[in-house]
Amino acid sequence: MTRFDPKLVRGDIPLMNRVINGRPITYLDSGASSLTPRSVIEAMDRYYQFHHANVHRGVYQTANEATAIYEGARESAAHFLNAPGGSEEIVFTKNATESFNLLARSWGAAFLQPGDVVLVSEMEHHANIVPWFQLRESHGVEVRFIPVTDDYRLDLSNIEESMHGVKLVSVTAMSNVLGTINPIRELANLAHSHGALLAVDGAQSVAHLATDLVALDADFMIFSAHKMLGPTGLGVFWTRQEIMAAMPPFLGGGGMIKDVSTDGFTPASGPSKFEAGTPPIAQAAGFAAAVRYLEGLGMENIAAHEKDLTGDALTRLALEFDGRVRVIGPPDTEARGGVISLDVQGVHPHDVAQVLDQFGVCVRPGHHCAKPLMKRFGLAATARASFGPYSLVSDTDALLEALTHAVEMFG
Amino acid sequence: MTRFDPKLVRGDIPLMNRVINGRPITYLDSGASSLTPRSVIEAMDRYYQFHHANVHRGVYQTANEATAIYEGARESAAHFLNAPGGSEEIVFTKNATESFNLLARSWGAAFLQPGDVVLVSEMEHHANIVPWFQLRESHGVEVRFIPVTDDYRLDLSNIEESMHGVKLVSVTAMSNVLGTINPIRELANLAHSHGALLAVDGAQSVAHLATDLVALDADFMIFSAHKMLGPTGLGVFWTRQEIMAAMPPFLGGGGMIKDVSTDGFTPASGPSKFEAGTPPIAQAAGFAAAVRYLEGLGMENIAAHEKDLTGDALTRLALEFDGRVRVIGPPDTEARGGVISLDVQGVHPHDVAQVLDQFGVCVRPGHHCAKPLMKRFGLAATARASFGPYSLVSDTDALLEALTHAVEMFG
Amino acid sequence: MANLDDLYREIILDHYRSPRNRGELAPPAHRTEGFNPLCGDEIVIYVQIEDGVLTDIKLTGHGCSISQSSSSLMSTAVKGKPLEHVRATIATFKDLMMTRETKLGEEATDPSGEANLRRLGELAALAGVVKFPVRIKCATLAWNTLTQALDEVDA
Amino acid sequence: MANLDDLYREIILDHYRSPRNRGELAPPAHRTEGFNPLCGDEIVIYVQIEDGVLTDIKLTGHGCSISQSSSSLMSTAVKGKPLEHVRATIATFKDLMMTRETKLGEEATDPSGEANLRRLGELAALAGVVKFPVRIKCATLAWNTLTQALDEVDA
Ligand SMILES: Cc1ncc(COP(=O)(O)O)c(C=O)c1O
Ligand SMILES: Cc1ncc(COP(=O)(O)O)c(C=O)c1O
Repeated sequence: MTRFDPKLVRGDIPLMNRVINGRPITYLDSGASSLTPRSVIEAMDRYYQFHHANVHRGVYQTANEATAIYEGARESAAHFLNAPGGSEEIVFTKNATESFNLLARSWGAAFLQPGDVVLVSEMEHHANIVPWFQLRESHGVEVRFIPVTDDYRLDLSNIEESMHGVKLVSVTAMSNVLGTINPIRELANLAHSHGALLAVDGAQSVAHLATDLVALDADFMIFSAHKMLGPTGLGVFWTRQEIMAAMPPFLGGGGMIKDVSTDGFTPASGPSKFEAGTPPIAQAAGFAAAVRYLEGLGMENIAAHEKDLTGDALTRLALEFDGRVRVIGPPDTEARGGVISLDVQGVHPHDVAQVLDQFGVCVRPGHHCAKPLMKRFGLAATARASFGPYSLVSDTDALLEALTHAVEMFG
Repeated sequence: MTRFDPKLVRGDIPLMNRVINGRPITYLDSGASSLTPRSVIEAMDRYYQFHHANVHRGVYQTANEATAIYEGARESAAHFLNAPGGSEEIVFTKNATESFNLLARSWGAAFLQPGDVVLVSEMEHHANIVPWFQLRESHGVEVRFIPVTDDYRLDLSNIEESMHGVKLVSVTAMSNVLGTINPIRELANLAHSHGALLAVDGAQSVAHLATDLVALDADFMIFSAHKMLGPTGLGVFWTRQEIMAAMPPFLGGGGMIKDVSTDGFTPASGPSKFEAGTPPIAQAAGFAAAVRYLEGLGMENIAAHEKDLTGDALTRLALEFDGRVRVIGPPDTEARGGVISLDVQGVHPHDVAQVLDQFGVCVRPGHHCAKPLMKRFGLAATARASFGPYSLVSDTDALLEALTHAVEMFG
Repeated sequence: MANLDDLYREIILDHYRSPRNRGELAPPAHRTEGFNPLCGDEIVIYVQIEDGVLTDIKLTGHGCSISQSSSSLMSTAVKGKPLEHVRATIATFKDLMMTRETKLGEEATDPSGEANLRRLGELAALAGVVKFPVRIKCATLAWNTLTQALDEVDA
Repeated sequence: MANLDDLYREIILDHYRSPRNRGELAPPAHRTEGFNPLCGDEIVIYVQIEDGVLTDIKLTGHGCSISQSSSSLMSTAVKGKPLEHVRATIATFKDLMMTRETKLGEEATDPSGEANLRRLGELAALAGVVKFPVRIKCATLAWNTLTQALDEVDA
């Protein structure tokens, strides 16, 4: 597939027309939330303008259309991920975080015994940590951490020893702080060889790398629409049909039942079992449009484009600041994505971001919901720049120019 | 306030331009989901086009704007409900159903002991039943039902005796099947006089009656944006600040923590504690616009308008079908809203809805997620018509005409 | 555009108004329940099987005209038939419904569909259901339940 | 439009680069921790109180230039002062920050604000923070923590 023209992609993003403090916006916060193409916005508008109705139980035409849109989004997700069992393996939640809670409270609570170990890593987002701590409290599981090496990789040197008692390995495909890409297939083999399952946090990877669930051999995959050019308010939870069938329901209410009386209830089967209440229908329409958009660009092309940008940015950051700007993450593009965390000597990340804002450059300061990782590297925060398919080398130019000012100001 | 012109309201709803089977759409399914005014769609578009960013931790301009939009929606909600403690009492969830699960799993699990009673009614939606059955399973609470009288009201004749052991009364403000409006203030007094709290399911009431939490003296209020002219993907959970402060977190992840280490976590305070992960930001923008729209019409005006429509429809249904069409719900407009469930003799609700669809009339057949109520009245389903502020007498005309065909067809 | 007359053929309304083989069978007849959680349709099928033949079938339950007439039509189609024949009829009918269950809203044009229609006789009256995708579940409820009943007896 | 120079006044950068009263105090000095969960700023305040006077104050922790300079400026403003005076300064400062904390993005024009500015002396350098609403929490962290410290000593 031929590479796309990122300038054309940029043209599809209405927000790119924003002018901030007299300059065109330089959006470098796709790791927190990606910008939304016109086609995604329009897909949601069309739903509200022509097809809005509640799903599943209607007989009239717009209700059927709404149901087709919603179920069609499930098919889009299954295709996008190459889900081995198709759309029946896709559950829509409100965000990746809810998906992790679903994993912990349904599968975890049902299948983990006191003392069983959930193995996460030190570079996980809180969404893949806190639900396990909560399960530890309620069910007595143990939460164990794979350490991170000084060069920002999972430390798998003692991994065999760490597998004792592990029933689930739950690891991010790409770190939202370091940019590190983790060896998912290898972790799947490891988990399976110890009779454990593998859950993957795809929040940072699905919009930046091709995802093939068959090739990855994972057992759970979790991500959010808003980080992949889609809308806020929709998350995805994928698991194999046979695992899903065995999972007890999570949230209770309408749509997830087979029967209810004043005595009790019996749950529905399939993804419905986990989709209590009116689902994010418009958001599913937007999500499907985002998938179409990404597939239109080609995930391999996006990955290649962002790799180029990342390589260029890493080189220039290393060259231009006499060591005053340190990258917290792998220094080259080997197994890393376009998330670049910066530690600017003598300038707090909040101040970095504040100065950058004055130049229309949007980066995110903070712990990025990865406090254990921050503590691992003795940092309170970083200033993080992250790319998307609409990013250009000119964004890096603007970043470097603004960074120069920040460094000077606090000189 | 002078009454609004419902024709102008209709003009604000793009979906009203739909033509179904050669006829303009007759949308009578607002009880399932309301139609969306242009201003609500535009508010979300504006967010995606100009202000999209993740909230709370940003420093740059669009992140601040997004945060202001999101937090502003909380203020809109507080104003709309006359929340005694302001916006700090508003939690955004994904739908009313999640809000009920939050109530059961956070407040319920923390404050109810085995044997404590949750008193719901036979006319509740599954969203206000199943979470309590789940809590019965996990925590041994008792779920007790207030019966419904033959004339479709809560049977409060023996209510004092039923209060034994009750710690929470959880009742709908308006039945989504019967249209019955329940005496919330009276139930609040009852609950409080027995040391219990009162939760209100406002899903069917908030878009159709004025809500004043101070006057109602309720302790929890729950509803969904998509039934009040707002978007899918956003629910509201309200409780008093002191109750909220005492509630433990529910879903775990980013945004709901104060600190996380590899050893454990401490939760945040305020509504954030219950908003793990990226919240429904665009949906909050749409919700706030919906509140503005409803407040612009005036809730009293909407209530009066729908009362007129309901009275007219009930009268004509009683007159025109020689008893072959029975209304399952109060026969006049005394303490009832514009939800009209029909039982057509000899015609299954599915077939009713199918025939009506041929005339562009959208009604919902089914159990309406209220199976205990269906069983109470020996019905498997009803065909439900429900009004919104954009409904007109001509909608009732179309309904009656189509119903005549249905009755004849199955004659 | 799908037309109401495609769905509500006269023969369907007739089976809905006067369902055939309504009632129960005493043990040792086998009893199986079917259930459509979305619309609340329920069916109970009683089957009597002797020497590989479905000697008797009775039905109770409630549902819409499509689910009721489909079960009534099914009962007349399978009663007294050898089990292979019953299974073959089920397969043919489900095939008819499935063909377009996957292509929502498309018109029925494939040739195997035409052959099926001929094989199905009176049951072909239900062919119009496929133009109303949400009603397919109504039409197939009885058939899925019968399959389940046969499997249970087999097991 | 808010300007960076409003925020990063020279005096703020000075206090950030060379924070005053940095360090710890041994017991019986009172120790209190403050925490900004959103950005990870942390502060530890040690206060020594004798006969109703804040005789000594020391600070450790980390954070952005605003939170660090605010705490440093605060320490110089309250050190050696009677507790009433300390409380009054806290109130005046928080007032300055609060005035517009509720009206995001508006310009500072109210007259009580002007009076406050005069009363605050060097601290007035922090007035520009209100034009950057998200940074207000940085500026007030030290002050909230000091209030908590005084309350704890009082209790
Ligand atoms: C009375 C009532 N409660 C709760 C709900 C659940 O709302 P949601 O599906 O938006 O969670 C509904 C809507 O279906 C309802 O009518
Ligand atoms: C790696 C990772 N996991 C999980 C999440 C949580 O996603 P959400 O906030 O959409 O639930 C994020 C985003 O913040 C993330 O970067």
